[in-house]
Amino acid sequence: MVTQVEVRTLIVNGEAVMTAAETLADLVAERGLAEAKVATARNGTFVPEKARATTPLFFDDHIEIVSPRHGG
Amino acid sequence: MVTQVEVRTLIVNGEAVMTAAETLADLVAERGLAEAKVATARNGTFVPEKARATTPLFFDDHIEIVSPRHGG
Amino acid sequence: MVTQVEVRTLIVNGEAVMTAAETLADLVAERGLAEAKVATARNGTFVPEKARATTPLFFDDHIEIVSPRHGG
Amino acid sequence: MVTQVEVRTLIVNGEAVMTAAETLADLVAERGLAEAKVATARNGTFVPEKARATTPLFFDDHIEIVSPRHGG
Amino acid sequence: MNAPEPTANAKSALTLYDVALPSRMLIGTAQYPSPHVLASAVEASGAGIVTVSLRREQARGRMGERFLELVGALGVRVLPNTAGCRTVKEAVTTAQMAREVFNTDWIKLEVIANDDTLQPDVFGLAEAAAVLNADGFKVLPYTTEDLSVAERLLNAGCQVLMPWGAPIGTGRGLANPYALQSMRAYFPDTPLIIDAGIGAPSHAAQAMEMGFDGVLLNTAVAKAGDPVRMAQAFAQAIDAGRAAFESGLMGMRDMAQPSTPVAGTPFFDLKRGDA
Amino acid sequence: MNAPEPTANAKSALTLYDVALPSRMLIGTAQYPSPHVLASAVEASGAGIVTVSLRREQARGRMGERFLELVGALGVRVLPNTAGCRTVKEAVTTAQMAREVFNTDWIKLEVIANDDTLQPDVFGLAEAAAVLNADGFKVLPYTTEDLSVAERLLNAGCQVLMPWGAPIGTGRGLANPYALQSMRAYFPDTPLIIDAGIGAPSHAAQAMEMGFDGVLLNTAVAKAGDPVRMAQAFAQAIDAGRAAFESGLMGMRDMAQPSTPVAGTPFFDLKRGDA
Amino acid sequence: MNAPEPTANAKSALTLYDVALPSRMLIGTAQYPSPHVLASAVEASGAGIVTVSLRREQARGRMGERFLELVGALGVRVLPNTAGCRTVKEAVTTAQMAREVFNTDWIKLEVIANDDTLQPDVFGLAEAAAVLNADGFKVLPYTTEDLSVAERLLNAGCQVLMPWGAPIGTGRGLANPYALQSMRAYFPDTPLIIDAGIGAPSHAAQAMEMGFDGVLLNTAVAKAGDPVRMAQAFAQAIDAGRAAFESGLMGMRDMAQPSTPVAGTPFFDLKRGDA
Amino acid sequence: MNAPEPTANAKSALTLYDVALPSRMLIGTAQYPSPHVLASAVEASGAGIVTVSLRREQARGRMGERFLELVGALGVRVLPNTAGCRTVKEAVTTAQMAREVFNTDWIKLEVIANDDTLQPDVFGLAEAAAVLNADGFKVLPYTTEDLSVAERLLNAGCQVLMPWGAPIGTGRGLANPYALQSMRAYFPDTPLIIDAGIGAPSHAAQAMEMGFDGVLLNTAVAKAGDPVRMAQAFAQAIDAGRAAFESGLMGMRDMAQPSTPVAGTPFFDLKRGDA
Repeated sequence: MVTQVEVRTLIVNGEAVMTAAETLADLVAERGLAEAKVATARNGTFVPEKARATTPLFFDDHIEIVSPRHGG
Repeated sequence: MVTQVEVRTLIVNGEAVMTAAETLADLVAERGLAEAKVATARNGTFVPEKARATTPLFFDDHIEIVSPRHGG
Repeated sequence: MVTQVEVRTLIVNGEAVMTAAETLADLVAERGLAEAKVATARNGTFVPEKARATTPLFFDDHIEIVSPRHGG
Repeated sequence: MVTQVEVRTLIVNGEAVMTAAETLADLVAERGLAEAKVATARNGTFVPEKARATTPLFFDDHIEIVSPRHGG
Repeated sequence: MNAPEPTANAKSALTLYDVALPSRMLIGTAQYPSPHVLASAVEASGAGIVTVSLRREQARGRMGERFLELVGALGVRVLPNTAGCRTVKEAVTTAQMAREVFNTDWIKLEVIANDDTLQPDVFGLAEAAAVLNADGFKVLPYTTEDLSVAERLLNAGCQVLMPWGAPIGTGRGLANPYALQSMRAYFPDTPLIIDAGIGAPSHAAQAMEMGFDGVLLNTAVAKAGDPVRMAQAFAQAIDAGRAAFESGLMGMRDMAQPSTPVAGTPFFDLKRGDA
Repeated sequence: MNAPEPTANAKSALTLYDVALPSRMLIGTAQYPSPHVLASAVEASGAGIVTVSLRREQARGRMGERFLELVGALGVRVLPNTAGCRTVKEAVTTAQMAREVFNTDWIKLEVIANDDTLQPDVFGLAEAAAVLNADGFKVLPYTTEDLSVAERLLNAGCQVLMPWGAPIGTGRGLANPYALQSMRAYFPDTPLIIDAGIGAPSHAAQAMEMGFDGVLLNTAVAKAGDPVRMAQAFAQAIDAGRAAFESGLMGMRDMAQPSTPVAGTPFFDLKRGDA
Repeated sequence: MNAPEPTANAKSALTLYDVALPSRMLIGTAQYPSPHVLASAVEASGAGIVTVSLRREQARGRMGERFLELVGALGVRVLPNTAGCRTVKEAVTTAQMAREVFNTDWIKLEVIANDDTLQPDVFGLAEAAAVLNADGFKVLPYTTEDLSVAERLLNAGCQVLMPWGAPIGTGRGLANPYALQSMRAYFPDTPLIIDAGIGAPSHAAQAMEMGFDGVLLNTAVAKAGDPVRMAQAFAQAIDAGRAAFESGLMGMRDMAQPSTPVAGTPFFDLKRGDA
Repeated sequence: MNAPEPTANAKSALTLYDVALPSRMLIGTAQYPSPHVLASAVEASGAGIVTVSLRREQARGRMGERFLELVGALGVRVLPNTAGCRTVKEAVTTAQMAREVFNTDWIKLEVIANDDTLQPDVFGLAEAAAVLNADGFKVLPYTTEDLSVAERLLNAGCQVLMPWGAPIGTGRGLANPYALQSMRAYFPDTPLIIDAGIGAPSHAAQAMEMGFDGVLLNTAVAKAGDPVRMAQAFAQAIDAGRAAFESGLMGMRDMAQPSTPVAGTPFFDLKRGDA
């Protein structure tokens, strides 16, 4: 039996990305950031770490994944 | 037969005033301003000249009657 | 035999003074300043300590006797 | 009979000049300035117009001949 | 004849809300020693706009009428203000009353934040401007040099802005010329009138040299020893500043540079010889 | 007609060395794009005095003659300078040459200390002033705001002083207004002309508002995009500043103060009710 | 090690949101030539608070982790900013992300109006401040000297305000000291930190002498030739300015006054004799 | 004890007349509320030089002796002044008396022109400097920012110059920073100490940031509410300003520039989408 994987196009950090991730947690993991100090937003709204697993992804979602950086 | 006149207390230009005027037009006339270049407001809202006759007065209404003055 | 002492009027530090001192050294001593940290001028010209004894005084000489003070 | 003319080297307006002029008036005339609105100095000293004819020139004299110009 | 021609600037006269004005000076009508001095000062200023206000009527309206007559005789446009208003509602109602009495839809919009600085309450100002623009007014808001406030006012429909030079009545001139210059650069096409804080003709000239479109002032004229002459002095200074802006000012230099030509300086070689 | 009258200041015209002048502006003749622009700018300025210089003759004296004709046609008094002179002797000789050629005993005395700032060598200046005063000159010394130098110049016989605003050609305006104000206060009766450093009409107006008697400038006009109009702008600004000085400027305040009257402000009780 | 001792001013240390801080200096972490220089500069500054930001993750999160480690090792409190945000939503979301990653409810709130001045959009700022305060944040808003904006921010729950000195990165110092002084006087009890525009230690000292509670800066240190030494210089200047404020500065005078005593001056009578 | 460590800047310590000094601050000894406060303030300042004066003796010399003891206990170099002198002769004689009493050939030379500004009489100053240099003194002249005077003083043998910031006792700071900057640039190798007019630590820091070599002040410390703490504040500010000068200050910019990096700003594409 063949499992069919749906692939979506998202905008992640400003760039178009093809992904099979179904949740924001999947996407973060897919990018190797499961353990990383990052924060996320979906379509301009903050998604806390705990909510990533229950946050589905849809076509053309705008995702931000940010990490600490120097600032003034 | 005796007509009974109701007398109300209003605040006109910041001072308590007893008046029998029933409309804003009456009040303006009572103060000798029927022909004067004045503008009026009732309870903070502008009352155009044409609307004064149909603007009733109630107890404790705040009435402003203003006229041109120098300004910077 | 009577020694006649000549008394002169000098201006010392801006004030008229009667003195029998014949030299600047005498004057300084007369004022109790022989051992003091003072400097002197006669008629606007500096008189070093060593020269005081040989500096005669004349009527109306202007003498300055100054000492250290705070300054900016 | 041959008249011998002495030729001198002067500094006129900052430049070395050979001239047979014997007076400042000669020099001014030689340069076509006899009628011009100019003023003159010899070795840093003003020479009034009337004195030019009696002002002899010597080797290495520094002559200034100036005229009106715009200024601030 | 070498007198400056006051008509020289005619072609660059100020246009506000499609109304061509004869002068870049706007003048207030308050605080003069007498109505006569007021009238003479306004005339001497050449201003095409005078600011006026509304106050509670006194003496059965006679005071207001006399003032209207006085101003009417000046032959200038009146610009009512909302001075003293602290809230949007006060400012809007005052504007509406002014429109009726003065028969003009122009309003100098003031919404004041506090007594110490009489600075605009920028939130109330923006909201009142939106309300009044929607109600058909031509709003001239008294504002600060704040660019975000300016943008909000323009988006609300204002076609003229009136940033302060300094707090009203202080006479300090341009308190923040750097920020005002930024404002001028950021809104090159919006008429910007410096309103308030101007204390001396040199302040007004400076504003005009920076490219501002006009100056509105009151206290510096009204409280001068000789208001009429001072009004004329400001008019001249504003003309002068505008003319300078249009004529192209020299830049500033750090190092000195001779005005008289260096070439041909007498004694130049002697000097070298001395050195 | 409400145009400013340029003749209004006639009664307060400047008097220097007993000569009454039609204007408080003095203007230089250097650096203009053309003789025609120079002539027009001087005319537009209304100045009664123009500064000129001596330079080594060129073109068999034709250059100097043409310049003299040009200046002669302006109908103004010429004030020769000693620009570029570094020593007392150079300055004195230049002054003497100028007296002969320009037929005037007035001299703008410059003894320059260095090229970076073109500031006066105050020692040479004082010495040259003494020599020239003794020789019958009317000396107008280009000096600084230094009071001890000023006193020396006055003691040497100078009846006019010309302190700098800023170094020549920098256009920076008044670099040290505080010291200039001290100078004005210290010599209330001496004509003081601000000379050099003026870059904009507002600078000139500021100097006049401080009570200075006149302004001498050159570069800011000659190097303007439109020198003729700029000359007129300066003339207006100088008139304006003087008129303001004579009319009594308002003082500066720290706290704001309403221009529109507070008494009778509508809604005043509502506000209290709200508070 | 020559670091200033943060305990020197212990009794006057700054308290923000009930947190006592060892220093009145706050420092940014951007633009340093290297992480090592950054760490040394922060240490030399003695600052108890450093600003940080969030940016899109790079290199699988390694960059962010290294930065966190670096900052963690400094032993100071981090203050995340919302730099670059243009809208309320961006600023709020960025603040929420920052709270999670940096594990702090403090936020330096920036809502920027435009690129030319990077000035706050005061409307967005006030709205975002209200949202974030309601969401439990301790908001330190980057604002202007505008009193009406300040009042709005305080009403929204902010307990600290951070007015600009001048636009970010310009190094101009206090562009409008008069207005900043008004702000200080108007809010005597609110901690006010000057944020942005500081270019030199003298600017920081001036702000502190005026009574401001602290200074936040970045570029002037990070872009100095020697950032570590410059950080220390700022720390000293801020301490000096605060100490001066607390010690009672002399007033300014217009007239000179001798420091050395006049009484007893030698030759005083000779002088009178000469006169 | 919280005194700044004078060795911190050891490598950049000031050298005057071949004498290495522990600090760039020089401090006056007049006007303190008590001898104890004076001593504590000098100590807190870290200054290596204190100025002193001569006055007519009182109390049979006891006053002078006590003062000498007090100063002697401070372990610093004394720099006598000629404060109050109006003529060359007064100044020279005072210097000679000072040399004998204080046992030093260093002299702070003041020749005062007038009471309003207490500015130097630059002619008397130059002449007295020449006399005193010839007589073996090490002269530190109190002068102005005038370059021609400075040059004269250097030619007379002075190896240090002390230009004023502003008139003595006014506390106005640097009245003419532009001219002072020119002076610094013109004499890059001469030790230049700002003397007089400094009112606040920020003024002192500014002078040091401009590259001046030191600051001498008195009133701002002595008349502070807490002179000891103020002395320390000035010491810090002077250190800070010098460190900033040596560390390379950022330049000023007209346009804002983000400190937080722009690259990687979240929501950047959303914004574009919105636009």
